[in-house]
Amino acid sequence: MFYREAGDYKTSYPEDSQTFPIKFDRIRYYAVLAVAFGIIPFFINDYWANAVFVPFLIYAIAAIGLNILVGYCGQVSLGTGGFMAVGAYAVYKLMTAFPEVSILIHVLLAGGITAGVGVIFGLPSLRIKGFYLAVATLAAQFFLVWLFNKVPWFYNYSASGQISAPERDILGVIITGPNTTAAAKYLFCALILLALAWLARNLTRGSVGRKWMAIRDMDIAAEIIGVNPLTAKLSAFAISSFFIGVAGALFFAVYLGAAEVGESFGIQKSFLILFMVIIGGLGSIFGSLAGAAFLVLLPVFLKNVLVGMLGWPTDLAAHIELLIIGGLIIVFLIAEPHGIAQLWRLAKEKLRLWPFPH
Amino acid sequence: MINATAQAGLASIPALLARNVAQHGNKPAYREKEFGIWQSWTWAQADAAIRATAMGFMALGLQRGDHVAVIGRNRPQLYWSMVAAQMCGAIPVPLYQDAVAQEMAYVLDHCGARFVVCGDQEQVDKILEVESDWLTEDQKPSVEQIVYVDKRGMRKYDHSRMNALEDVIAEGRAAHHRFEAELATRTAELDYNSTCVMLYTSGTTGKPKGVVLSNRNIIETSKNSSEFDHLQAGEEVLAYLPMAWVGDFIFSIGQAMWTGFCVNCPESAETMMTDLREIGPTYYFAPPRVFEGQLTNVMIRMEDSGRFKKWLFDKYMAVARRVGPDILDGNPVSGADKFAYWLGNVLVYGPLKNTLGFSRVRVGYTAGEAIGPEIFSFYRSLGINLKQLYGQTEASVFITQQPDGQVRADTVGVPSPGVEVKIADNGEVFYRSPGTFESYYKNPESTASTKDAEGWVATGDAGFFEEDTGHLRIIDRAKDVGKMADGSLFAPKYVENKLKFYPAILEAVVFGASRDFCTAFINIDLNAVGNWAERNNIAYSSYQELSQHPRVLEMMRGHVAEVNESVAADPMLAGCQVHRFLILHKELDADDGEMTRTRKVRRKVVEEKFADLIAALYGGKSEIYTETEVTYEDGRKGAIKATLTLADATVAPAAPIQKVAAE
Amino acid sequence: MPDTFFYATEVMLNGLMAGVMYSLVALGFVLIFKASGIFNYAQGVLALFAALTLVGLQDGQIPFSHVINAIFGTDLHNFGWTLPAVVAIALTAVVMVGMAILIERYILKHLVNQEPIILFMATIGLAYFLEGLGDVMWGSDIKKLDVGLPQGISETIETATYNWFGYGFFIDKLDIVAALVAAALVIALTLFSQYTKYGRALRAVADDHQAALSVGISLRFIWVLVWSIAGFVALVAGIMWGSKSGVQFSLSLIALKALPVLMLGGFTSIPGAIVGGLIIGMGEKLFEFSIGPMIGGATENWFAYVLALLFLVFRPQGLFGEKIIERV
Amino acid sequence: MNMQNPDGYTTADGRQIGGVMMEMKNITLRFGGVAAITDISFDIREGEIRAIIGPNGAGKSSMLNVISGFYVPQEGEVWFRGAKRPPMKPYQVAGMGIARTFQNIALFEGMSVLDNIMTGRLTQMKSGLLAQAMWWGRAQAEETAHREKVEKVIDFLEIQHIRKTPVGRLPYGLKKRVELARALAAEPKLLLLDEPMAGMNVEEKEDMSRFILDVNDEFGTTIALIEHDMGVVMDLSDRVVVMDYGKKIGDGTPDEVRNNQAVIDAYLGVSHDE
Repeated sequence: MFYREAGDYKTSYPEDSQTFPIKFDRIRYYAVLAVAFGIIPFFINDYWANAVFVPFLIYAIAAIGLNILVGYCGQVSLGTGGFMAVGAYAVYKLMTAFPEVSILIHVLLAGGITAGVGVIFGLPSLRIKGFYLAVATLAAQFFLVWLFNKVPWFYNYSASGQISAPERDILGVIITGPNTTAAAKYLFCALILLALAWLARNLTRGSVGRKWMAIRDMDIAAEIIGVNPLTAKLSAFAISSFFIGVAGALFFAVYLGAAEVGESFGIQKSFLILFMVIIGGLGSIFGSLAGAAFLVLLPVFLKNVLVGMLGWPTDLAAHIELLIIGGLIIVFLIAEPHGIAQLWRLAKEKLRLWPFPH
Repeated sequence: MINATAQAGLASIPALLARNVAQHGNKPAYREKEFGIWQSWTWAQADAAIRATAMGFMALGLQRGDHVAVIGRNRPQLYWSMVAAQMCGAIPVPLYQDAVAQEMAYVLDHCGARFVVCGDQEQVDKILEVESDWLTEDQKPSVEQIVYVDKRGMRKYDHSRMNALEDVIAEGRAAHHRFEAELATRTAELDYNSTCVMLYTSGTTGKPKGVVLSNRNIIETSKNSSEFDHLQAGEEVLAYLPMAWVGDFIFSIGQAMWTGFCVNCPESAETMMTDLREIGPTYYFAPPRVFEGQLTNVMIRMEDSGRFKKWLFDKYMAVARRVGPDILDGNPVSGADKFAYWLGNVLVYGPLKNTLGFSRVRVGYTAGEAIGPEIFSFYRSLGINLKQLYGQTEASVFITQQPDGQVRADTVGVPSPGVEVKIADNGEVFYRSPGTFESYYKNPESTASTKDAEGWVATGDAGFFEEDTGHLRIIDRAKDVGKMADGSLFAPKYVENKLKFYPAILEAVVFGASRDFCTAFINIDLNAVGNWAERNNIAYSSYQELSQHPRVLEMMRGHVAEVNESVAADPMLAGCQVHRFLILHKELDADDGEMTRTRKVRRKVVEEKFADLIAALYGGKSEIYTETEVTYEDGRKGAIKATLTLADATVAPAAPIQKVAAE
Repeated sequence: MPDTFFYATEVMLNGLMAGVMYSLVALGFVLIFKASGIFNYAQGVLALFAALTLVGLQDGQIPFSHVINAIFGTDLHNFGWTLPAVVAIALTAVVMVGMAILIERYILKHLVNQEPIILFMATIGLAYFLEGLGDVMWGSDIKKLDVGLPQGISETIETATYNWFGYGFFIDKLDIVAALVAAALVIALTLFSQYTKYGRALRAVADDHQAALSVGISLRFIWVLVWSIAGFVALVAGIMWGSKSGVQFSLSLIALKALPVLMLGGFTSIPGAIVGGLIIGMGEKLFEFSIGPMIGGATENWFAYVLALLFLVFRPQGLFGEKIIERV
Repeated sequence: MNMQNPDGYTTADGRQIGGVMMEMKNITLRFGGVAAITDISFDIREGEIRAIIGPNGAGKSSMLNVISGFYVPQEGEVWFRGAKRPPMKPYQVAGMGIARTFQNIALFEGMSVLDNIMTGRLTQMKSGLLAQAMWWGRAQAEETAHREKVEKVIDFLEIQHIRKTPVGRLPYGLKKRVELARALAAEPKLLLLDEPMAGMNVEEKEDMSRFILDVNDEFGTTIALIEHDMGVVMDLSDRVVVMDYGKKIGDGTPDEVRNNQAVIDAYLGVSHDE
């Protein structure tokens, strides 16, 4: 309906294979960026930052990471929480060990370290497939959580066993610690998300992405046409873990400020992010964002309705929330197993064909 | 003016090419959808390719005055070969790629082409087939060199006198030291009088004729028509019509070279529609059937869409039909309508034009045959500036065309700039213009018979100019137009068509050749009139009874009166008003030989068979009894008897000019 | 030194007991996975839900009382009666069957021929849902579950062993009962799936849906059947764990315990589930006992997984799983 | 023609067939106890179209899998261009320039036709992870270069109109063609076709045969194919190996094979499925 594609022709392959081949989509994309970086930062306050935007941005990063592994490479992982923990503790150790180095560097390094860990736990994927692998990744989840719990070195022997982020800044703008402004948190995470999303897009559109998808769709055929499963799978684990690690680092350093591994990075986290990926849409970067948004906003919305409007006791509200989220997930899987991304695709098709049905 | 252009050094297509390279060398000149994207060439690149091709041709021995046949679907390389041929002083002869072998044989033999440039293997095979046929009649093949563009499947062919275009180009590049000077001289020799192209008219009657068009013809026409529609560089056209058709030559070479706009070639015939949509041309030509096809396509697809969408579509198409054309012509419309139309544009017209690929069309033309008014107005109402023109190969297309803002379904517009048009006494349209062809190749007789000493060319069509608008209207083929007793024009088809426009009238036959006034037979349309009868609870037991029912007669009298009025508006035809008419008691039928199987009235047969009725009509009777022989479906013959009422019709006062003519 | 030996043996025995419980839960998984290829993450929550329902019925709680109170400001809690354990258990069993039917009708039916991952996610959603439902129905406070199973250390064994070895084994009566019940259940199920018509049908489905249908048993029925059985197994597990450590959220985590068992035993093998359970139960206890102290303890959390993981790397199809021959 | 000539021979239609490209020496392959292939030897020459035929379960596909390195034979040697091929992973074999299609289509359902065919180029794509992540000039240039190659293949197999369609939506015949395109995109030295015409209707078969011949003709690609349809095989191939029960029962030109008694028996005898 809004699409005007006549005269929107491609004279080169880069043009033809660009991320948003249709002019209208391109424009909309830039509009979103303009709003995200030109408007929101000036109006954002602590409530919106902490309740909605920052968690959304961070989960989005994690979701993209997991989507690379599950959605693009077809390797199901339930260890996301554990890998986020790696990122969190890595950045904590780095921050405390090298205070003078920029937090940005630390966050990226944390991602790198997580990537390494990811590769190690990814090794079994060369031998085992499907659910066996999924369950195997739980080993990572439990082992890592246990590790950070039991080995005091990781939390610098603090009495509480907690880790808490010291104050760090970039170019004088405070990014971590209690005195961080909402805008700073938001912008820092938003920029990293933008960069990583762009990275992910580039990887998935090129030969690496095709190797992953080939493995996902038919691993045997993939190997026979020349895809080395070892490098393909491990690269997927590495990249995915890098994203998740960065997300973990931000989750702890920027969002929580202080964390206890058990409750912040438990198995529930793994499931939450897996949900984001599935509901958002496997094998779609936009889907990852959509899924993250959906599962971040839903509880906020429910809380506001049940507690805020109906004034029910919070524990009851929490249970009902559980009930509703569980129900919604089922409904969603039944209605559209390919997630929001697919719904979006269909809607777009309709609009492009408007007023014709097909 | 003409000289001015000529002196500006723009006396040939190669000259225009050189100018384009100088003026907008880096703007796109040609695009072709191939390998999934629009391969593009700037003017500079195109020029380089063309020069190389030209030198390649010379290396193959192309001489001044040679004819170079070009066969294939629209491809940049083929357009370039034509220009390259011109550079070498040779004459390009584009042929219809779907022409059957013997047609091609005739043309190749007639122009004696020494070079043939083929699109692909299929065309090459056709040429070889043609030759083998000749050889059986032990004739020496005139074709000495075959050049093909698409290499696919050509590896196994005997290449002793065959080359791939890219090899020819390569050779030309390699040999440029040898040929550059020669090429320069040959190109410099080209002037306004040298032949630009030779086009064969797909002869509906007899053998095709080779129409020789000079640089003057092409360039002047292109210049004038481009100015007429303000075409400039930056226009996009889709070249998809046969290269052998004069229109494509004017649009894709003449106007493209003159204005420097970009020519886009589709990937193949099948993908034409998608390619059209991708390119979104700003200047577009299509014969009526294409528009008709697209319209039906739209309607069919709308059929399957949901109730809401259909409702939306119908609602806003109604709005469009009401105010669209006015808005397009810049006539004043109420604010409310403007808003409604704007809304419709967002919801319906915009998307529709987009899917059709017409979003960017600034000027669109249709010609060839008459386009149905409703089809025409559909596109107009969407806001597509679709216009009509009237032309022919001998005129380098343009004779008349419709200026923006004065577009109607039933006229073909005013004389194109630089074109003089006159109507002969018998109503035949004559024209004279810088575009008028030089001659028919090797055919002085028909040249003479078509083009007189002062350069007036007979179109073979009868028509007249509307008094108020000065627009030309084509009535009929001239040979079908006769004279009345007072010598004024008698155009039965014209009137009959007007009558048949009414749903109640199935057929009409008008008489009046060398008589004082016109009379008419009318066949009612049983379905239409039947329904009407039921709605007005008129009882009837047979076709005959219904046809003679007084109220039916009344209705017909009304229709005839209306037609007379509109006919009277055209002074030249005012004489053709129907003074008396009757409603036939039987349907004109092919089984009775009154019609052809293709449902065209056999005037002669009808005249003889119903002589008594005609006599009665002119005899001023008010009633007549008649018996007519009919053939039933089972082949038995029988006679139907009837008493027919002869009615007088109100005749409108003829327009004043008529009197002047009468004095 | 003998003491440590005996101690170790004791630990091992306890491990075995726990192992039996694991197998019990694992069994639920295997049944469903075999019959419908669904990896039912909700198994643990089923147990929790069963236990909650059982307690609720026993103490005559009013379902949804919280919600009702929250909405109408009433203060309802109990009907004021208590049901005998047997009745309560029977009723709960009925509830679980009803649950199975609902799950089949409103979830599985709509997810036929979806990729396994989707079905898996669905069961996670189901887990959330049931957990929420259980809490909303019965409240989330920790409840004590007592169906009259013996509690505490078994003196008989202690004294007996003491008299024999001069070392009294501490073994929980409940564990013994649990072990016995579990063992009984395992045997029953094995027999069921081996020797009854439905049991065979059930296995047939696992191998080939068409075949099962041709035998003249509707897939949907099979699904209801297995989910009911799974529900029943969950109920038993719920009772055991409930009476051991109270009915609370953590109960649902026994599912996570059962997963490594599955990896070890193979998702499709009933004996595998049993042996796997025993190995893991024993292994983690021993590991905790021997290595645990040196590395900070609480190794049960992950030992099972790492063990299973390492094991899988060398035998991808698990202990009893069929070998996968790859074709092109 | 003299097929024994080590330097190759000339076919009836005047194609030059070169020396031996690939030689299978005494290949034996067992699954557990069952022997799928027993002591089979034959060679494939440069530029020829070599067919492997036989009743169901004769071990044809297994043989193809041995060639493409998916199965490792217990006994025997594979020689490629004069060198003994060491045990290799399938992807390494692909790297040597051996591409194949599959009996029951093995396309990547989740990807578009274009992407599927692009996967055929993976062995040639070299740009690193980082370069791609940044989509730096190099990665993009490489992508474009390979896209050009792929588009040539798309044009060659006449599948322009489905370029961007997800393969999942394609009819069977087109899928087969896309799979061939994927194999061709790799510009293989040796192309293995596993029943390229299985389940096709007559004119689909004709198209496919035309494409196979064109491939061999235009690119001089050596082709080894398995096919059930005897007629097709006899028309297409220069030489034919006949297998039955995992043993070689015939080898030679179509005519020689046609008149080979063992072959006739094998085909008249009921085809034994496994």
